[in-house]
This record gives sequence, structure tokens and C-alpha cells, in this order.
Amino acid sequence: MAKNIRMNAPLPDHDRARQLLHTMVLIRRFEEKCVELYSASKIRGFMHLYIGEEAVATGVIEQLQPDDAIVATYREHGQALAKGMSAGSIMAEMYGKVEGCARGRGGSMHLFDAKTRFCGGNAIVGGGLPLAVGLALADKMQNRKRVTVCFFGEGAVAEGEFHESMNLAALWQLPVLFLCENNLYAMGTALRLTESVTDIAKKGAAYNVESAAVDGMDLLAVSEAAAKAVAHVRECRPYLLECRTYRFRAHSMFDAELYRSKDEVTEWKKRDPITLFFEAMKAASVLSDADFEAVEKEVAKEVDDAVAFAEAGTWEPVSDLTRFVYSEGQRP
Amino acid sequence: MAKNIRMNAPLPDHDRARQLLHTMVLIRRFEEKCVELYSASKIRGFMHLYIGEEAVATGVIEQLQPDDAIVATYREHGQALAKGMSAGSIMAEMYGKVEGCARGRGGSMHLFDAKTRFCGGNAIVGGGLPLAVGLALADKMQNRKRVTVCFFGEGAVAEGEFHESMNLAALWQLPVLFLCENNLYAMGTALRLTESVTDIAKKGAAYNVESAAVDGMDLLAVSEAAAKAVAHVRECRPYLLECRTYRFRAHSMFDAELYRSKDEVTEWKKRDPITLFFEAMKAASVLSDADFEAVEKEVAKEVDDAVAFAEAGTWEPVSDLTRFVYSEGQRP
Amino acid sequence: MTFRDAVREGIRDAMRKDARVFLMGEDVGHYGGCFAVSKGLLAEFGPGRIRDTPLMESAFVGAGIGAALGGMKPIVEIMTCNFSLLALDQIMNTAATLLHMSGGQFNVPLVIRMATGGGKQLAAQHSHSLEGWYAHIPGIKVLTPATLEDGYGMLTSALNDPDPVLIFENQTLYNMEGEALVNPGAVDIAKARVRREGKDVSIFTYGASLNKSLDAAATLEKEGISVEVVDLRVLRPLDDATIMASVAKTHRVLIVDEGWRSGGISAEISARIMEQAFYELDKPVTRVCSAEVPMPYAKHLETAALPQVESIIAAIKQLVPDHG
Amino acid sequence: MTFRDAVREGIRDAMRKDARVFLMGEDVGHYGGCFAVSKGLLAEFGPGRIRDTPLMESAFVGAGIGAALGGMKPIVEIMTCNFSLLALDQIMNTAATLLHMSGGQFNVPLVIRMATGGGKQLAAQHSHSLEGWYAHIPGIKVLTPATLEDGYGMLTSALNDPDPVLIFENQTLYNMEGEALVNPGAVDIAKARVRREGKDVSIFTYGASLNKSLDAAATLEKEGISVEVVDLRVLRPLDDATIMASVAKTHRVLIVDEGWRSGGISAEISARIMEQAFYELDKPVTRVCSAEVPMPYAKHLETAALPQVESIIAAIKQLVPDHG
Ligand SMILES: Cc1ncc(C[n+]2csc(CCOP(=O)(O)OP(=O)(O)O)c2C)c(N)n1
Ligand SMILES: Cc1ncc(C[n+]2csc(CCOP(=O)(O)OP(=O)(O)O)c2C)c(N)n1
Ligand SMILES: [Mg+2]
Ligand SMILES: [Mg+2]
Repeated sequence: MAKNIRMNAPLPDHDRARQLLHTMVLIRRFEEKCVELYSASKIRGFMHLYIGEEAVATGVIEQLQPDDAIVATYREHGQALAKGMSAGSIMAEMYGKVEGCARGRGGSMHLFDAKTRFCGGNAIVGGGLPLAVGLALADKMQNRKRVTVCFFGEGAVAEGEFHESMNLAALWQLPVLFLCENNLYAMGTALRLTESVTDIAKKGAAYNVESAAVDGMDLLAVSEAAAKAVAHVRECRPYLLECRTYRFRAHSMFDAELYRSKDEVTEWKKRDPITLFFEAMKAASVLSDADFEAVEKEVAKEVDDAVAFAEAGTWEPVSDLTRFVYSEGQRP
Repeated sequence: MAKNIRMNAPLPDHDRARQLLHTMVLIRRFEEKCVELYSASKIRGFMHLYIGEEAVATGVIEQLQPDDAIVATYREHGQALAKGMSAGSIMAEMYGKVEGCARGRGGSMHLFDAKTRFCGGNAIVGGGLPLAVGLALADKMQNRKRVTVCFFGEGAVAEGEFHESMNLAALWQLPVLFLCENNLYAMGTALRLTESVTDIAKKGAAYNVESAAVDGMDLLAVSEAAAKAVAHVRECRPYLLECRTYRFRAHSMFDAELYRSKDEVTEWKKRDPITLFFEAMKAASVLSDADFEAVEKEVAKEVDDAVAFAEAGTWEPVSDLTRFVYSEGQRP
Repeated sequence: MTFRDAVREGIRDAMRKDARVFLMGEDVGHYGGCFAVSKGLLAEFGPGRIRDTPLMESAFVGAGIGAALGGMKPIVEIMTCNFSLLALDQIMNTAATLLHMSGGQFNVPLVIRMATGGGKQLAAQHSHSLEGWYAHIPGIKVLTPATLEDGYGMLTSALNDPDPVLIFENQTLYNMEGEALVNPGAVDIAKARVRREGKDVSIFTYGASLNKSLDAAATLEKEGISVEVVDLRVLRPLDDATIMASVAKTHRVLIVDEGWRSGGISAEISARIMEQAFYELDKPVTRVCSAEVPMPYAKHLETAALPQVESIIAAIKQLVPDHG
Repeated sequence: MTFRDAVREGIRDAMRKDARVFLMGEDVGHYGGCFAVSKGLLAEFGPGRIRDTPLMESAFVGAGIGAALGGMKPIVEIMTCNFSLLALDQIMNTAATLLHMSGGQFNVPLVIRMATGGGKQLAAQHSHSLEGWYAHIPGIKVLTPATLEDGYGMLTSALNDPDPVLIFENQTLYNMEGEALVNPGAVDIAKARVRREGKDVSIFTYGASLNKSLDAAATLEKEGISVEVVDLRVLRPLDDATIMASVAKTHRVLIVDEGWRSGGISAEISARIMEQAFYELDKPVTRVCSAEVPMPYAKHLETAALPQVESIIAAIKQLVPDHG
């Protein structure tokens, strides 16, 4: 495992670097706060953390336009924040409040935001893939040059939906980016136990879908690979990008982590994407310690504000339980 | 399209050649009789003919041992006959008689025979693939050196079950032969409309499953390729064999064949597997016209006997309607 | 014109009127639809709007959901409900839940059509009647047209609906002949309809059993039994008001349903009558349903497994033993 | 010991006794089972018999069917019933039909276990209660253990059964404590069981609602209402005899079911009582079920959506308004 990042990508300028750092730190601190709040029983249900994988969402989503769409999994706090959803609306969602981005109906696994075209938060492994293909189909049929990015774990590759979706997207040449976050485990099952060919990027060939793999701990590498992928997709051709990453935390809040060694985790933590990126930027004199401190401060405030927003939120009246099962009023 | 067969395979001796010819002619004449009987309303429901594809089942199943298992689709008269099921029990099944191989409960699409390990007759496209993997798993777990052959059309390759089954068989190294009968159409949908990569044999690479494609109109080529595949599988490793073939008839008895041209069908008929094989055997002095005539005569009698057997069969009493929903008596 | 033609006209007119409408599914294009419903549409609208899909029920239903979210109005055809099991995750976990999970943000204006039912000797894997079973799922609507008017109109109404609508077309109805539709258009998709007035007993039914029930009613009339036949039309949400009104009128009820008996829609209707009209009943509600077997191929067994005019008549006579 | 332990012991003992038994599913091995049911079994039996599968519900359920045909006795674990939708084709079109389609030749001795139910704020895609819905399918049996004895015993009995058996373990039960089992073994899987005798009203329920119902009964006893609580245990086939005997005793019925109301198992039970015990009823049968919504995440909404002790008590009081 290479300890440093490759830095093949062109150096970002200060503003961009600061922005990227901000996004990653925001994801990290936001989730650290979530853990606290989970322990305090403010947040319940299943909660899956993105800690360790921040470079992936940050680097990929940097390449998107506001009206590009995202379909994500239950491990989607990072993507939601990077796409520009407000931390407050996400936190309020996890509190189960009306002010939450899904009015408290969805919780951690089902973040939604029509404004930023964040189309969930799907907690069925592989379930989002066909949906993303359909969003891309709608764009193509309406001659819109939009991109849909579908995030999924390497565990999802084994599901039939991966196969069906890749084939359909290729057959119909649809503008969808299949973004595989390969963190080596599906819950407690290691990649070598789930795929006979563990090289996910190689799967593209079976469908004639252009593919690449990238070091998912290296923000700039992700960003560069994503730029290429998104440009490709914008010309109405699907693409498969595998980002090789690692989750530093347990699968969810209930996980004794019997399936991997502490050493393995420790090794990977040495390649913390935030540290790697900041150290490289510092070495290149793009960012300074003061920048980091300032970012931390901004983020701390954002997270505090998010918690305050969630705390101040209100509960949906129980009498409204059956709302949103069907649309209110016809709006076809 | 090569008009002749390649004849790379070693020449069969007279007995083997005659047996192979017998199997192909039996399938052909049996099904021609089925068409007649369908018109006479003796047979009903969906009926899918194998005419044109006889070399595939004949060549593949020649390589099997009696206790090797077959999982097939709704287009399975050929495989059933080749595996040694009696024509009478198949015909009686299509009549819906108790003497049918499934007591008249299954019909044309659901032939079953425990004795020859013919495990159906599955009419859900792709549905038999996981089943075959499971049969192979049972053999492996019980240290039996048996092979399970799963027949499926190229249309089934698009289903998620293909992907899941190939991966699982490879991951667990199970003795299953994935036998794709690529007849270029799934009902009325051409291969180029169903697969972004139309080269089915290439799909094995995505799973580390050894694969090959063979001219499915060339009996000896199929037989040779199958011999290799079956030997590979018997060592507990999956294999994907694509047989390129063509159905001369409509998809089922209800099909206006709007999706392909008469010319295309005519062209393919020039490569009738029975004619190709017999002509080659005659040219090599392995078989004579007299052999062909004798085979036709034997087959005619077999088919007549099958019809007589079916006609003489009995109807299950209606009072037994709900039998076989659950087992009668415990037999775990 | 046939029921098949009516459905086809419904699709055609919708596609002519609204560029967002398109049809996708297996063999809807070049083959002309496995029941010939979409025959000719490829020539008129081209492969961009009449989309032949590969065999991948889960993905093309999911793609329909996505396309609906993306502003299109997809009509997804699943050849028959038997294959819809492969797409159930997409239907129940995505189509039916998105609006709720997203707190009202993402509605799914998707129409899924599928053939349903037995009676053609297609055996255990091709003869399910799953419409009543689907009616268990909150977030979707379940329609079962049994007339030409509804064949056309329910599709039209479903396309006007902001939420996922499943239409189950009984495969034995496609050849049913009827008057050409005058001014076809949207129909009400909230209400059941009394297809025949009667006073001695009510039959609640839908789909292919409607005609069987009407035939039974006609026969029974000659024997002096007056049967009211209610076409449920919509299995989710059920129209309780029309059902209870009929119960209050006749006080005797038979439910006829091609689905398996246990846990079918017939059970729900019986339970609702129990809850809402118990004191109106002169006799316990009874049911004529399919036998609880995977459908056998043999004709005589299949006939015995399905509701028939004879079994309906027999059940009615049990309910009205003192007639004439 | 807990319910979880009881199920684990059931698996362990079966595997020790019969080399044909093996466990396969997602995370059953290295992770220890997503609800820790199979913790420790990998160490004891090794990866050949405790098989971690990739994420492919359709294929590993289908592989279970094939392995059963091939002479093994697989226990297939689907993490939760929510994901079983991906395997429904294999369950309904293959497992449930093979015996019949093959004219009695190919029985499928397969056991499928899955967690079910809501109550843990897991929201719309992780909170389904589908056991009652599965009970619609001929060819399978549906078991819903609610005690430690049944947690162990139903698995044992299911493995002795020649046909496919689905066991739904409510996820809120895993931590339930009980006495260690003495001489655990197979249990009857044909009969419902009266868990509490009573004379004023019968509750028919199962799974997680059993304890809620027993709690309600205990409370009501103090108010002078004597509630009989019947644990259905087996949802397919239903034990009509025990149900009707209880109706004949109390003449008033409440059904409590965590599934969605419309078309759930509660409807079938109500319909059967209508058919078989109508004249025994003093009042119409009523139901307490889940609200017909995809399950919301927020605690207070989820609580309101599920049957609770309070809603059971309220429903009983409606049935027995003139008590005390
Ligand atoms: C269809 C389905 N099966 C099983 C699960 C349970 N489950 C939730 S997350 C998960 C692991 C998924 O792993 P991967 O796709 O690699 O994503 P990661 O969690 O590593 O980001 C599993 C098995 C599920 N949610 N959906
Ligand atoms: C899951 C499923 N979807 C659709 C069908 C309807 N159907 C029956 S056969 C068939 C075509 C299958 O084509 P292919 O796999 O190439 O086999 P072939 O008929 O050519 O032998 C279709 C679509 C089905 N039986 N099962
Ligand atoms: Mg992973
Ligand atoms: Mg084909």
C-alpha cells in the first residue's frame, strides 16, 4: 500500500484546495458528531459512516454541475454534504424532525433533496443502479446534457442489478457514471469472498463500458479520474470508475469487526485522505496550517449549527402518519 | 456463414455416427409430430421447438454420464430425448396424461425425470441457472464427481441470474457447465438489442470462468467442444460454452415472426445440422443412405409408439387436483 | 374492436398527446408485444419511444422508476405478472416507497402493465393471478380492467396519476370483442361499478371473473335468483362504499377471485364486510377462488383449479338455498 | 438464554447430527451473522458448511433449492425479509412449484430463515413484515416462532420437512430472554397454541405481537376482562381447528398482526372465521395491524404505525364495551 499520494494531477490553486479540504473535513467532523449523537440516542436506526472514504465523494462530486443527479446508498452522508445539501437538513433528518431533508421519514439511510438532485439514499444493495440508469434515460430522451452518478459499494457488484444496469446503460448509451466505492468489505465479507474477479474495473469490458480504477485515498487522483469520467459520460456514454478506498469505522453502529484485523485498519489509517491531501498541499505551499485551522473552525460552526437546527426542529404530528403514501393533489 | 461444417473433430466410427444421427432425427421427427398434434389440439399451452438446434443437445449430452444432471428451459424436448427420457413419457406429458413424465402437471415446458436426472423444464428465463449451481454445490459437498449442465438461451444472459450464478460457480469452483444456446433471438428481440457485447463466450472473463464458442450447427464440433468442457467441469471448475445456432421455427406456436426476414431463415436452413452431419458422414463413408433410411424407420416407429402411448394414457382424477403441493408422507 | 385494441389505442393516443409518454419492455417493439398489444406502435413511434428491452425485469422496471423521476411518463410492460417477481424489489422497495421516504419530494408517475391469469394451459410458472397479492402494498395502485372502456381508460387515467399504478390485464380478455369506443378517455380509478343490478345476492369480482359472474347471474335469473354483480375494477385502494352499499341491499355476498384463496384479495373484502357491514349479513360471506395449487398443465385439472360459471352458480345456490 | 441463542443452538445441533445440513447466506460466517445468530459456527464447522455468500439473494436462494434437490439440507439465511423480494422468483416459481410441476418427483427440503419486522427505526426498506404475505403461496410453509422453544424447535422441524419451509424471526425477539431449554427438539409445526386461556375475547397473533398481546391481556385482566391469546405459530397452513375452537369459546375476536392491514394474514383469518364460525360471533372480528405506510424512520411515527399494547387494549375494550 503506497503511503503517499501520487500527485500526478495538476496542483489546485489555493481556493480550490481550501474548498476541497473544507468538504472533506466537513464530512469527517459531521460524522464524528453523529457518532456522539448516536451514543446519546439522538440518532437511531442504522447509521453507516463514510469516515476514511471522504476523498471519493469529494473528488467525484467536485466534477459535477448543480443539476447533475446523484443516486447513493445508505452510506451517503458524504455525498449529500458534497452535493451541497445543508448539514442542518441532514442532521435534522437523523433526529427524525420535520425540518429534515426527508421530514424525518427517511433517517440516515434515506437522505433526499430535490433541489440538489440528490435522489437518495437507497438501502437495498444494488437497488439504486437501475434507478440511475432510468434517470439517465430521461435525460437522454429529453436531450439534456446531464450526468447521473450512481454510487455503490463493491459488494453491490455481485447483485444481478449491477449486470443488468451496466448492460442496459451500454446498450442504450446512457449518461450514467457507475461509481464503485471499493472499500474491500461488504459488511463483514471480504471482496475475495464475493467476487471471483476482484478487479472491479475489469468488469466494464463485459459490457463495453469504459472503465478505470483509481486510488480512492488520493483526492486529486480521484478528482482527475472523475473529471475524465464525467466528461465521457456527458457525451452520453456510460463509464465505470472504481475508487479503491477503506472505511476506518465499523460497517454500521452494530459491528464487532470480527472479520478484519486491527493491524489492517491501522495500516489503512496511515493513508487518511484528509491528512494525505493536506500534507501534500502544505508541501506544495498551496495550503498552510492556518488554512487548516480556519477550515476546522468553519466546519465546527457548521456542525454546531446543524445540531442546533436539528435540536430546534419539530416533530411531525402523529395524525400525519399516512401522508406521502400517495401524492397530495394530482401533479403528473 | 460457412455452409459446410469444419470437420476438425476426429471421425466417429459407424456406430457412434449412427447413434448421433438417430438422436438428431428423433428430436426432429418427434417435434414435427408435435406440431401436427398441436394443430389437432392434442397438445396445448406454450410449445417451443428445438428444430434447427438439434446438434447442440445431441453433441453436449453425448459427453455426459447417466448420473450427470441437466437443467433446461421451456425449449427442452431435445435435451430430454437426448438424455434418454422416453419419447412416450414426453408425449404423454404434452397430452396432459398421468403417464406423462410429470403426470401431466407440467406440459411441454416442464419435463422432469428423476431417473435420468432431468431436473426440468424451467420456464422462467434465467431461473434454472441458480438451481444448476446448487446441484453442483451438492455434488461438490458430497464429493461426487458429477457434472450439472445448465442450458439457457442467449436472451437469459441479460438476466441478473446469469451474472450471479457465474460468479458463485467460479468463486466456489463448482462443477457446472453453463451451456448457452445462442440462436440469435430472444423471442423477437435480436441479440444486438439485448447485449452490448454480443460475444457471449467473452463474458466468462469477467468471472474467471473458462469459456469457448462453437458452431452449434456442426455436431462434431459441438461434441468435441463439449468433451473438453465436460472434462474441465468434472475437475470441479465451471465452464461456459456458447453454441451458435438458429431456430428454424417460430419462437413458440404463437409468433408471426415479424422480427426476422425469410431470407435469413432460408440461409440458416442451408446449414441444417442433420443434413450437414449426414452429408459429411456419407462423404467420409461412415454412414450410408441406407443407414439414414433405417434411422428414419426406427424413429418413425418410436414417434408412433410415443403417440400411441400418449393416446392410451389416462387422465388424473380431478379429485387429485391438490396432490403434489406438499409431499405425501415425510421423506427428508 | 377487441380489448387488445382498446389497450393499444390507449397507449397510442397517450403517446400522440404527450411526448413524455413512452413504452418499454420485452418484445414490445419488433415482436409487436407478446400478446400483440403494441403491434404497429414501433412503426408509428420508432425505437426511441417503443423500446425493446433485454430480459432484465429488475433493471427495466427500475429504469422506469428512474425515468419517471426524470420527468418522463413511462409505460413499462412486464410480459406477465409471473415475471414481475423478478422486479418486486424495485416495485415494493423503490417505486412504492420513494415518495414517503423522501418526505414527499419524489413522486413516481410510473405505469406498469402486465398480463395476468390462468386458463390457457400454461402451467405453474405462467398462470399466476397476482393482482390481489400486489394490492397489499401501500404506495401503489392496482387496476384490473375488464371492459374495453377500462382497457383504454384505465391506462389513460394511470398516466394522469402522479404515483405508481399497476395495471393487470387478464390474458384471456385480449380477444374479447366489444363496441368500438366513442370518445374514449380517462375513467374514474377510485370506484367499483355495479355491472348488473340484483337484489338477492352480491358478487364482488373483477377481471376475467367478471364475465363468468355475469354469465352465472344470467343463468340464475332464469331460476329466479337476482344477482348483483359488482366489478371491483380497482383492487387498491378498494372502494368500500360501493361494496357496503351492495351488501346493505342484498345481505348475501359471494366473492369471486382468480387468485389463490388464502390471503388473496377475497379475504380482504370479506374482512372489510365483517368490519363494516356485519349486521347487514344474512349469511356468512363466501368465496370462489383458485385452488391452492401451482397451476397444472392438464386442461381438466386447470379448469377445476379456476373459478368457473358452474362453481359460481353452485356457490350462489348455497347462499340462496330457499329461492324460487 | 436468548431467542438468538435458541436459534443458534438449533442450527448447531442440526449440523452436528446431520452432515447434510449446512448454513449459507450473507455474513453468516466471518461477520457472525448480521444479528449474531450464527456467531461461533464458522469456527466450529468451517467455511465449507458455514458459507458466506456474495450479495446475490436470487442466486443463493436458487442454489439452496438446487442443493436441496442434490441431497443436501440447506439452511439459507436471507438477512431480512426486505431483501427476500430479490429472491421471490426463486421462492414462488421454483421452490414452491417444483414438486407439483414434476408430478411429485422433485421435492425441495429447503429451509429459509429470515429476520422480519419493524420497531428499530430502520425505515421503509428495512422494516417490512412479509410473513403473512408469503403465506399466500401454495407449496411452502410459513413459520413464525415467538418463543425460545419454537426458535429452536421450528428450525429442527423445518429441517425434517420434505418441502420448503420459510421461518420468519422477528428481529425484536433476538434479545428476548427465557429459560434454558431442557431437552430441546422438534416441535409440532401444524398447530397454533393457546398461550393464555381466557373467556371474554380471543386474540389471534404471532411473532413480536405475541408478547404485546400477552401484556395487554395481563393489564385487561386487572380490569376484569379475560383475554385468550392464541399464538398462531404457523401462518401457512393455518390451524383452523384451534382458531375456531377459541372463537366458539369467547365469541369475540381481535387479530393482531404487524403486517400491513389490507390483504394481510389478518384478513384471511377474519375471512375464515366468517366462513367457519359466523354464527359463533357476538361481534364482528376486528384487527389491529400496521398502518398502511412505508415505515417512517422517526420514532414516534414508527411507534404509531405498529401495533402496540395500548392499541390492543383499546381494540379489546371496543369489543367488550360492557365489561366490569
Ligand atoms: C439486497 C440487500 N442485501 C443485503 C443488505 C444488507 N447489507 C447492507 S449494507 C451491506 C454491505 C454492502 O457492502 P458494499 O456494497 O460493499 O457497500 P459498503 O457498505 O461497503 O459501502 C449489506 C450486506 C441490503 N441492504 N440489501
Ligand atoms: C423472466 C422471464 N421473462 C420473460 C419470459 C418470456 N419469454 C419466454 S422465452 C423468452 C425468450 C428467451 O430467449 P432465449 O433465452 O434466447 O431462449 P430461446 O427461446 O431463444 O431458446 C421470453 C422473453 C420468461 N419466460 N421469463
Ligand atoms: Mg464495501
Ligand atoms: Mg435465443
